[in-house]
Order: sequence, then C-alpha cells, then structure tokens
Amino acid sequence: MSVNNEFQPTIVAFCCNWCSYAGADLSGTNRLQYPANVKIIRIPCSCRLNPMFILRAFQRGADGVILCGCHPGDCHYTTGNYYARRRMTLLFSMLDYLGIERDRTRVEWVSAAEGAKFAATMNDFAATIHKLGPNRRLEDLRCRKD
Amino acid sequence: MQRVGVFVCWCGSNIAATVDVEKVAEVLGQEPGVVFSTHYQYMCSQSGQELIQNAIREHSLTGVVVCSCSPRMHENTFRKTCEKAGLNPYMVEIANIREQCSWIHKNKEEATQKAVILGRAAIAKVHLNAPLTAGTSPVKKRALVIGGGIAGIQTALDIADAGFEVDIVEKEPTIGGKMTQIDKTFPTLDCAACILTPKMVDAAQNEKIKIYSYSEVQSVKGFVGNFRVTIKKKARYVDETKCTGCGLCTEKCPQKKVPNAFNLGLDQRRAIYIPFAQAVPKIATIDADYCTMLKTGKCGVCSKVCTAGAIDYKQTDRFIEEEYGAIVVATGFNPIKLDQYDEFAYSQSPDVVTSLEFERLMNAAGPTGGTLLRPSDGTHPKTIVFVQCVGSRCDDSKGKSYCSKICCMYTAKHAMLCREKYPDTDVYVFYIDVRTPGKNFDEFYRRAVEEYGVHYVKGMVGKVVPENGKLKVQASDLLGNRQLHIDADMVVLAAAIEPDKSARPLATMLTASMDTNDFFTEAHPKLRPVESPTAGIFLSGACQGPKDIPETVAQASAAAAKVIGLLAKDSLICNPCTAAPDELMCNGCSSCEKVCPYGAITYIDKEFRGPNRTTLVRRVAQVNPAVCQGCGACTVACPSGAMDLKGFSNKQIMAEVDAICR
Amino acid sequence: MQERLKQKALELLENGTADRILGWKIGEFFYDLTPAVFKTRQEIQEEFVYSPFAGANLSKYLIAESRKGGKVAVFLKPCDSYSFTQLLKEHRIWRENVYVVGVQCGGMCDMEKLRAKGCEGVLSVGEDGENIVVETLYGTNVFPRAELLEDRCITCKSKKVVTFDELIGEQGTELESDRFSQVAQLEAMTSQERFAFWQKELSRCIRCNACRNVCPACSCEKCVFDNPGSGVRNKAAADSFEESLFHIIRAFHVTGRCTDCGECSRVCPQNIPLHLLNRKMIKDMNELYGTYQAGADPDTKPPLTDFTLDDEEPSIVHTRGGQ
Amino acid sequence: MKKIAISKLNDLFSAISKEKVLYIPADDGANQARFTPWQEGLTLTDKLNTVRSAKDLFFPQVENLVNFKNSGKAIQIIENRTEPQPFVLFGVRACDCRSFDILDRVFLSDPVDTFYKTRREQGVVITLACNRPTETCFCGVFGIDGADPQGDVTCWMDEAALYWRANTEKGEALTAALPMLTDCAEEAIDPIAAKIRSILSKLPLNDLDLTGFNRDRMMELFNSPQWEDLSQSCLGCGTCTFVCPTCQCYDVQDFDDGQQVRRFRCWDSCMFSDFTMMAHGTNRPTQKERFRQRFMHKLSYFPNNNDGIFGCVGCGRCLQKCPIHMHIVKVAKALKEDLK
Amino acid sequence: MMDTIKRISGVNPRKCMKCGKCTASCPAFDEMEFHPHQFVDMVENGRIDQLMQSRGIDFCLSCFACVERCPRNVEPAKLIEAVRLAVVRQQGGDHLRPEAIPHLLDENLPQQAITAAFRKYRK
Repeated sequence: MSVNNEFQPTIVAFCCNWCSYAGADLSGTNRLQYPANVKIIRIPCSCRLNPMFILRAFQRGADGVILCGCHPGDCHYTTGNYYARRRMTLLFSMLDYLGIERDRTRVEWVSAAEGAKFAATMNDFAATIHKLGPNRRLEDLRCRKD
Repeated sequence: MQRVGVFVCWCGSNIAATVDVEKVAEVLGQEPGVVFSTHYQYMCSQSGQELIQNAIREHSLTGVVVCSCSPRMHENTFRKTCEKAGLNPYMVEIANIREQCSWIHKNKEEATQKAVILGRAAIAKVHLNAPLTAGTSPVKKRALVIGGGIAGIQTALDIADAGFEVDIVEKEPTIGGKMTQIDKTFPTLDCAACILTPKMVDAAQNEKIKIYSYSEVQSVKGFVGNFRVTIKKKARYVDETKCTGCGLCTEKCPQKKVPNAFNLGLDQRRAIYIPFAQAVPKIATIDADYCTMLKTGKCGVCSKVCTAGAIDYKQTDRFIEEEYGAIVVATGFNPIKLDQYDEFAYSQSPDVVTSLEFERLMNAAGPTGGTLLRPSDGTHPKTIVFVQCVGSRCDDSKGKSYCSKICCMYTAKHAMLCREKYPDTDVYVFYIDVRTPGKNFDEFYRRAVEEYGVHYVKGMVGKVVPENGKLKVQASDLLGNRQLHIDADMVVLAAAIEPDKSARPLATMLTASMDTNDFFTEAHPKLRPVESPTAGIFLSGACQGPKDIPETVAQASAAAAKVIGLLAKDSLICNPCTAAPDELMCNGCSSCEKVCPYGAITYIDKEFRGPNRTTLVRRVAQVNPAVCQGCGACTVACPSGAMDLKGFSNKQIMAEVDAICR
Repeated sequence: MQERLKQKALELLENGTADRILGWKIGEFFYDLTPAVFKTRQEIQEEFVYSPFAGANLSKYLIAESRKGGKVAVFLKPCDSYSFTQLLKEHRIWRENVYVVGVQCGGMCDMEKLRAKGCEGVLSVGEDGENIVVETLYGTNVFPRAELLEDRCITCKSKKVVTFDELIGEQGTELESDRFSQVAQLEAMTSQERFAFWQKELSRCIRCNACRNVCPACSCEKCVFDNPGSGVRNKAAADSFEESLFHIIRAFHVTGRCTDCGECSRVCPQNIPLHLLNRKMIKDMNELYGTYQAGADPDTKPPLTDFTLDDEEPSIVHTRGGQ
Repeated sequence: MKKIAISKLNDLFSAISKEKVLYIPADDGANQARFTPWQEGLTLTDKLNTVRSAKDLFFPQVENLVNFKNSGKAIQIIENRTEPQPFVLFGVRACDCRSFDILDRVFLSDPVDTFYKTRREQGVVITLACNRPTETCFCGVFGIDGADPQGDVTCWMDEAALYWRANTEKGEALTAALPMLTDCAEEAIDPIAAKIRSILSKLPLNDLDLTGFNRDRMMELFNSPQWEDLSQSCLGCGTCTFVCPTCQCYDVQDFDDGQQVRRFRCWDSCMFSDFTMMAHGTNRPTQKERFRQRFMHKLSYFPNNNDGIFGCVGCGRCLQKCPIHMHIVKVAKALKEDLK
Repeated sequence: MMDTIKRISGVNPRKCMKCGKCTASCPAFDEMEFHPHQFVDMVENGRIDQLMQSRGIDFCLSCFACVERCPRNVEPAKLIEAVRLAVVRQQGGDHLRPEAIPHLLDENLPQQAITAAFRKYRK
C-alpha cells in the first residue's frame, strides 16, 4: 500500500495520557497536519516508558522514537516526568555512547494546550528522521521488511 | 487470544471523508482473532451502541476494538456499552482514527493505511487485555486536621458543618496559631482577636469537633479512607477535665522568670501558664523546663492553690489511636531565625525587632499594653525604619529563594498604624519591590504613602549599628542615587516565613511530597491546589506556600469541601488500572517504593515454597490498590519486571509497538 | 596475609562468632580459586587461600548464604564491601546472619595477562618483592607485579572497606583514579567509530550470561531475559540487535546500583570490556546528578529513584561527549 | 607425507580458499583466538587453541529451522534452512577433533540430525599437532595424542615447515588439489612429535584417574553428598557449556518478527535455570541438580551409553574460563574420593 | 568586552534583583561616581567603557561588604576587580617597549622594576 518508493520512516510517539496525548488530540481538532508515519501509543505517564519499549520499537523497524510528556512540574502524578527525564537522559546517553545516532530518540514536553507544538514537534522530528535515513545501527535484520 | 470484534466509526464525514472505513473494517477483519468487523456512521449513537451490543452477544466477543475518536472522548461510553452487554468494560480498546488520523491527514490512502495500523495496534493490545474489576474500600467518616491555626479551625468548622466528625491536633496548649499574636489585619485594619476568637470558641463548642491541644501526631498508617493515626497528648501536668481555667495558679506560681513564648520572649510569665486570656481550651499548662516542682520535687504551690484539684505532677505523655477517612495538613509557618543577618544588629540591640515582635509591641494584650515603646529603655521611638525582604528572595544559603508574599502588606499596615497612633514619628520603609496584588491591597499601600506620609525608599539597608542608644542605619536610596544615614530609634525586620519545622517529619509519615523549601506539594499546581498527590491528604493554609489570612481561609474552606466530598462517600471506587507485583519475581529491593509518589507500595516478608519442599522467606512488594493511581513509575524502576501495570502492561505496550512497526 | 585470614577464620569458627566461613578455596593450580564455604577447622587449614588470585567477589553469595540460618563469616575486599553494602541497601542480604571481616587488597592479578605475555603451561607462581616469578613447562619467567594486575585494580577506586564487623589490616581510603579515561576516549570518538567499536566488542558475546550471573547488582529472582512471561526472553543472540539489547538493558538495570566492582569484565570469556558500559552510566550520573557511588553507604537514594526540579533535559546528549 | 615451507603458508591458504571457505584460528583482537574465514592477510594465531571450540562450525549456536506465516486464517510453512557450503577447517587440535566423534554419536545416530550431518559432510577437518600444550591440557587422560591428532588431514609444524598427512578420502582429495605441497619422508615429523610428547608427559593433570566411573557406580555418584558443596559456588552461567567442544544441548525457540514466526534452535546450557523447563516446571529445580547433570553426563551417563567414551576431551577450556573455577577436574577428583 | 568581564569575574549580573543592598553597604560610596548596584547594571547593559574610564573604580576598597551582603550572590566587588583588570590589561598600555630597555639598564636598577613596567595585556 506504500504511496511511493521513497524512504518512509516509521516513527513511534509515546504520549502520556494527560498532557501530550491530549495535545495530540488538540492538534487533530485544530486540523494541524503532521506526517502519517507518526503513530502514537498512549501510556499513562511518561514515567511508564520502559527503555525496553524504545529498543523494541527499533528492533521491530522503527526509525525514530519520541517520548512526549507533561512539562516538568505539571505531571498529573506530580513526579513521573522527573523520573522519566533522568531515565531518558541516561538511556539516550548510553545509546549515543554505543554509536546509535542521537537524533533517533527525543523527549519533548507537550502540554494539553500545545496542539500546535505537538504538530510542529512531529513535523520536525519526522524531517530529522527522514534526513537521517533508515535505522540500521539498532535494527533486527529478521524484522527488516524489504 | 480473544474473540475480537472491530467497529469502525465514520463519525459522519469526520473520519469517512479521509479514511476508507470500509476498507479498514475489511483489512482488520483478516487479523488473527478477529471474528467480526464492521463499520457504521455513528458508533457512539444509540443504534451504534446497540450494534456493538448485538455483536458481542451474537459472536460471543471477548474483546472489542472501536476505531473512532479519541479515547478521551468516548472510551467511557463504549466501556459502559460493553458492560451492559455483559463484557468486562476493560476489554475495550479504542483506536484513535479521528484526532490522530483523519483530521491530520489529507491523503486518503495514507490515512487509511494509518487507520489500519492503529486498529492493528488496538487489536494486538486487546488480545492481552484482562478483565479488570474496580475494587472498593470503605471510608471512615471522620477527618483529622493537623494544626489549629486559622486554617485548621476554618477547615474543621466547615467539615463539622457538613455533619462529619473532625479532630484538631494542635501542638501548642491553645488553638489559634499565628493569628492570635497579630494585632490588626490588613487591609481593613480590624482587630485579629475580634474575628479569630469567636471562631476558636465555635470550634471548641461544636459537638462534632474534638480538639487535642498540646498534642502531636506520632504516626500515620493506612491510606485514603482508612488512616490510622496515633496522637501523642503531651503531659501538661494539669487534668484537663478538672481545670476551670480560673488562672489562680498562674498568678501564684513563684517561678516568674520564664520567657513568654506567646509574646516572643518580650516579657516573662510563670512556669504554669495559660498563653493568653482567650485561649481555647482555657486550661493551664505546666512548663516542665521551668517548674521547680518537676525539676527538684520541692514547691507544689499551684497544687495547693488549685481548688479544683487539677494539678497532676505525675502525668505522662498519653497516646491515642484514632481512625480517619481524610487528613488535612494545616501546619502553618514561622518567621525564619535571623541569626545569619547580623548586619541588621538583631542580636545586638533589643530595639531591632521582627515584624511579629512588632505586632506584640503594638497589641493591647502585648507586653507594653499596646503602647509602642522601645524594648531597651521603654521610650517612644521617634524614627522607625522598616526593612523588607529580610531573608526572602535570597539566592544564598542564608535565606529563602521565594517571596514571602505577606510582608509588603503587613509592613504597610505597621507603618500606617505607627503614623496614625504617633503622628510625630518618622517612618521609613526600605523596599526592593512593593508587591500588593489583592483586593484593596494596592489602595491600602498607597494610603500609607499618600495619607499617612510613610517614607517609602527604593533601596536596601546595608547595615545597622547600635550607638549611644540610637541605631545608625546606613541604606541606599536607589532612585535618589544616594546613600542614606538615618539615626533610628527602632528597626523592624520583615523576616521571611518558612514552613513549620514539624512539617517535614509529618510529610514523611503521610508520604506526602514536599518541595525543596519544605512546603507541601499540591496534586496539581493549578487544578488541584488543596490536595496532596497522596490520596486522602489535603492541604490548608501556609503549609502549602506563603499566604495571607483571606487566602488561607479560602483554601481552608476549599480543603474542607474536598474532605466533605470524600467523607460523603460510603466507599471509594479504586482505579483498576493499578500496579501489581508478581511476587515470585519480586526481589524486595525497594526501587519501586522509592519512586512511588503515593506511598502505595509496602513490603512484607512472605513465605514461599522453595524447590525440593523447602520454604523460603522473601521480602516482596505489596501495592495498595486503593492508593495506587496507576502512573507506572514503579514498573520501570523494577529491574526484574516483577511490577507491572494493569491495563498498560509491558506486554500490551510491546504488542502495540510490534503492531505499529510491523 | 593468608595466614592472618586463616587464623581469623579459625578463631571465628572456634569462638562461635560464626558457624561457617565464606572464603576462597585452593584449586588445581595456584590461580583457579573457587569461592567456598568452610565448615571445619581441617578444611580451613588445608584449603583456605587468600592470594593475588582471590579476585572473586564473595558478596553475592551472601544473598543465599545469609538466609540459610546460623551465622556466616565472610572476607570482603574493599570493592566487595561496596557490593555488599549495595545489596544491604536493596534488602537482599540478611545482615544479622553475616559477620563481615574486611581485608585489605593490594590488587588482584589477572591470569589472562599472564597468558597474553605468552606464558603457557604455568605450574607455580611465587612472589619476589614486587616481582612475580612464574614457573612454566617451558621455563621460568619474571614479571613486575604491576604488569599482571587486573585492569580494574589498576584503576582501583577505593581501598576503603565500607561495611565490616572487623577489619584485618589498615582501613584504606577512597582513591583518586582515572577510571573514566577509557570512557572519555570513547566519548571523544565519532558516533560511527563508537558504533564500530561496540559492534566489534559485542559481536563476540556468546550469551553465556557470566557477566549477569556474577554481577552483584543482577540479583533478580528471575532475570527478564530468562522469563518467558516478560516478552523479551532470549537465550541466544540470534541477531546482532539482541547482543546490544541484552547489554543495554542490563547496563540500564544496574545503573545506580553498579558499584563498579569489575566482575563482569573479569569473567567474560570473550574479554568484552563490559565495565565500560557501566562506567559510562556512573560517569554520566556523577556529571549530571552529582557524585554518587553505589554501595558507599546504605541510605543515599540512587540517582534513578531521585530527581531535582532542574535536572538536565535528555537533549543534553547533543552537547555532551564527542561528535 | 607432504610438506610446505612456513613462508608459503599463505599460498596454501589462498589455494584452499579458492575452492572452499577456509577457517583458520586467528587472533580476534581481544587477545584470543577464534576460527575465522581466511582472507588475504589473515595469519595463524600463536595461541594454543581457540576460546570457542571447533564444534561451532558443525553445530552453530543459532540455526534456523523453519518459518511459519499466517496467510488469512491459514498457516503457511516456509523452509528457511541455510544449506552450508563446502568448507575446510584448519588448525583443529587433537582434543577438538575427538569431540567430533562424540558429537557424531549423538547427532548421527537415529534420528539423524540432518543439519549437523550436512555440515559434517561438507567440512574437511585439518588438525594440527600441539607444539606448546599448556597446564590445563589433559587430553591424554582420554587417550588422545596431542602429538598425532586425527582428522581428514593431520599437520605438524616446526619453525621451517608445515608437514601434511592425509588420512581420509576427503583429505586425499583436498591434497590432490594442492600442488604446492611437496613430498617428504614420514620420519620428518618424528622429532616434532617426540618433543611434544616429552612435554605432554610432564603435564600436571596427567594424574587424573577416571577409573571406576562406570555404570555400576552411577547411582552412587549421583547420590554423592559432595554435589551440594561442589555446586554451591556455581553461578549458573553457561560459560563452560558454550566453550565446551562436546556440549550438545539445544533449545528450540520461536521468534515472531511481525510478518512470520521464525523457529530456530540455539545452544542451551544445563547450567541455566530454565534448562529442560516444561509446562509443569523444571525437574532440576536447584543449581545442584543442574550442575550435577553436566558432570554426570560427561563422566557417567555418556560413557555408560557409548562404550565407555567419556563426554570430555580434556581441552581445558572450562578450566580457564569458568568464572569461579569450579571445573571438571575438580569435580572428577572430588567424586573419585567417593569411589575409593 | 562584557563577556570578558563576566569571564574574569565569574559573575552573572543577570542574577541582580536591584535591591541596592550592595550600595547600602558600601563604605566608599561618596568616593565613587558609579555605585556597586550601578556597576552591576552597567556591566549587564554593556556600558563597560564608561566604567573603565571611571576614576571611581580605584576607590573600591575591595572590602567585599557588597559580596557578603548581596542576597543574590552577585558579588559586585568581583565585577569591579574585573573592570580594573581589564583596564590594566588594555593593549598598548605598557609603560615600556622592549626596544627601550637597553638604554635604561643600569647596575642599580632592580630587574623587578623593568618587569613591572610591562603590563600584561590581552589581544
């Protein structure tokens, strides 16, 4: 069903239920466009994101993974995004250390009111991944689709 | 694997215009486990819901995927729909193909493809869903208010008004708190005692309110609806049931040299005392640090003069255990100690006072009987210098980084009162900024300047040197670009305020979170300002942040309303999407406990069957589902993967990832 | 030193302080010591060894040993004592059943280094001042002790025994070591170079799990990689991705809990420098969240279960390290 | 008997690899040797032996079996076997060469493991006599002669030349295709072999005595109280198993890549906690049983079922690589005490 | 120049909340045309030249009263010291050129004096 043969990245966006998922909904309500290859997975809080999920996404063929959560200080559960921030900082640093392109992963804080920011973030991230090309350094060859 | 039904909604043209709903239904129908797949114009309509219900019955569906608008919109609707058809409501998953698909994409082929993928993810997840049942936990219909200041009193009164029992625990011998020490209140200048003491009496007389004065919270166990609290009643050596509060003992006690804490040490009282005339409860208390009888065993004067026979030197601390459904924290504030600010000569001269001491010096019930006299020589001060922001807005270790909020207004009040009572005094106020947002606040400050002629100087005092009975004040006048040298008679320091020292250990007991300044954190800074993130713990007054009296009272009533809302329920329905440990996998390492914002995780030593018919004792985590809010922080902290989150389990999320990346 | 330890072991056994001793047992050669529990006087006298080849960290054995009833006495070298304290912090060891004798350590020797010097057929080893004299089937070799030290001992972080009931020898101090220099070198490489480096290293992994099973931080009742219910179980790295996955997740799970004892690299049969992954995390935490040493005390919160309001954002990865 | 100058080794390797893939033991950059496909520039290691044994080439750690795919509501089966190309394995030591006999007894008896069989057929084994046996070597205990290994071709080396003797048809065929090998006298290898044997005679583990590990004493060994102590320090890692040339246990696993399910087999280790895990759980619940399984298999069950041939070849890899050095020699010696 | 001053002093003038406590504490107030709080403000707003030309900078006693009292840890005295240093380091501000030295050499002239006549400067 692919539209053309150009590289179409697969991007997984983990969004916290309270801010970023609502922000994504708002960008939809406002009809703000972003690429269709961004797919959102709803999690209760950014602190629910296990590093395993990110690696799993890369294994299964994702080219970029982004985590969106409430702005620090605004977490529905008070402290969740603070833990997420440390976890992701260390994880990203480790991935970078292992030679994985640092642009493949990102964390962005998007509030429920920031529909425009959500769309802009996704557009920018998708463009970055598009420029970066397919994920080759952290993929499982068995899951390659071509 | 479930028997899954897929229901694709057109949402009129909202979805159908950009997503080929027929095709989505057809493709998803081919997915493993899908036994029924259809599409309909409005799935959320009555007939749409009936369609789902019929399909559940006809095809014996065990899982339902609705491809429609955001779950934030209709997840609950569809859950109820399915529940009515006999399906567990948590066997429903929503694929958001409107807000996150049809509305953001224009290319129909692309949008259709994406809708299919989102549907697949929902199907993959629903295969791993398990029926969940929301548990309930009973609510003990009694509230505890910790702290008996104006905040605690107001909260207690409001709760009692709604018909619930409420206890106040106050660490001092009387309730009333800081407001009892204040002379007049801004911006109306009515007398604090006149408005506070009736409330204190109301509290004492209210049948629903029980006051534990001279008491402290010793331990807190349990969770929302079911707290078990141990209260320590400190020994006051006076039988509360017998003491009539006549005050004879406080006149006869031979130990006269006790610094009077109520007047901040500006005068002295006896070893047995009632803090002030309107104290509630009006019961004498023996100060064990000074009482000759308690220290040496010789004296006993108070016992001899007490006609009620209330004195009991043998009294010891008593512990009371009570159950509560909700706890309100109203521990209040204190001015900071000014030892670190020696440039203002606070420790060198008795004529350099804090604003709270100044309140006592102005108060008719204070050490000077309401006449403003210098503590050093009892003369009228002619020149008074007020210094703002002493210890507030500091970036160093000496002070506090925040603005104490109330100082600008009370300093304006003090300055105004001085000028009003003693028009011959010169009053200077040194300020960095004057912050007076609030109803009639700025007008009040302007009156101090315009009507009362208070000299407001933009600048700061650099040093104060006591010299020949005067206070040499060196200050800057930034607008005049000059340095001022004032010979003052009195200097009043607006000390920063900080949370009461008892708050930190209390927060630990309550597992309520605090910020770095020891103010309690609210559940949400905007939307849930009177609740702690820990369920069942509410915040009233300055324990949450600096506040003036109107704000405190407003928040106190708000907290009361929240408590009433909780106590009005017979039982609490718990969120079923809670964390749960696999005990066989749990290491007992406490990682999860450390990140739980609600204190929902505890540990027990539990016996397990080991290999070869042995038993093993292991420390394992327990989650209290009544307290857990389901954030999932613990699931990631857990290295063994023992902790998982119902409804958002590791496997469910990974199944979604797999489906999306497929 | 060995004699003092033996005497202590005998004393503890005889005065009833402990009913068994956890130490190192003699092997076929001078270097193949095995951690063992000694129960009798005779065993201690004949088989107890403490030598420059007693590298094995005994702390992890105490998870099981402390639960067996009775009291076990254990000899802990400084770095082992960090692991021990970290395990106490995680409630894994029942402290009341353990009697800890801290022992100083002059650095442990590495058989691999000896072999790397072409020393085959080694029969015995002797100490001659700062030199190690090795008798082999093919002659005698003499090496300065420093050349045979394990890599982890060359960059020893501390000679301090953090938890003990009794100390043999002097208490040591924390040392200034440049243990992060290799990490810094890697950080200074380009992303592509780092990727190549780690691909080369990790591709040798045979998933024997020695690194995990020896690691005192990997004390899980059941590892996610062994648990069929976890959804990520794998027994062999069937794809290069899985080599990385295992080591990334393992490094992440021990972040803030790894005391940098170096056992992972010591036991790796394929000589993969696994400690460089853990050290990277330690270095990051030190730089981003303030110095933290796991196992240095039983109370401090590990950085991943703590936070400050103004922590760095994950995007800092763009400005730190190499290109 | 043939020979070739050491300086011409490269030509020899080059010629062999023209026809077949040639594996030689080479340094792996981490101070160890491994069998590596030869390409121009690759040289023989000076290490005695590889860390991973030669069995890897016949019984790889991971092997694809078959794939499944959902097509509509049906399941489609897709063959996914990698057929091995002819290859030559150079530099196999006597111990590893013997391990093939042991593996053959397992994989080539009914039901025949066709994966293994094809690889055995496709592979030519060239052994190399051990010039510098090390202290962990105890192949002699199993009647293996490090100075005269088996294989399709046997080689000896001294400073000047490589000596080459074809033992089998496969070996002869390969020899015939290598004209650079020149004839030489059989006696040429005698001094080399003598030198090796003099060292072999001095090896410290020569005194390992395995008499009595027979069927009659099996239950006695099985029930030995010593297993408790011996297994106590075992970490439960698979190092010994994975470096062992004779360990042959494997697990069959499925991997769902999203499109299809890939069934593959991978090495298992009796030291692993999920070894022989079944629906009801495991019948070897503690490390003691799993540890016992490994050594009982090598020292008792295998010889009992295979004409007294032990399941160990004395290569010494586990002696060097076990993280806590609880190796087969220690176990055998401890058990021997029970038999006295 | 502003960055140089900030670098030399290690001070972040943006932290200043303009309370004037530094100026209130300054014992050399009357001697200086620019007072400590103005110093901070002028550095922040890049009016460094004016400061460098000011005679007042030499009247700062470096008593550090302002540093001690500042509630925001701005440390005005360090800024003033940095401006002084910047003046000293100005290029071309040397009292001597190397070529001139041979003429000046004399048995009794201390080496130190010649060295002192050179000023450190920055490019």
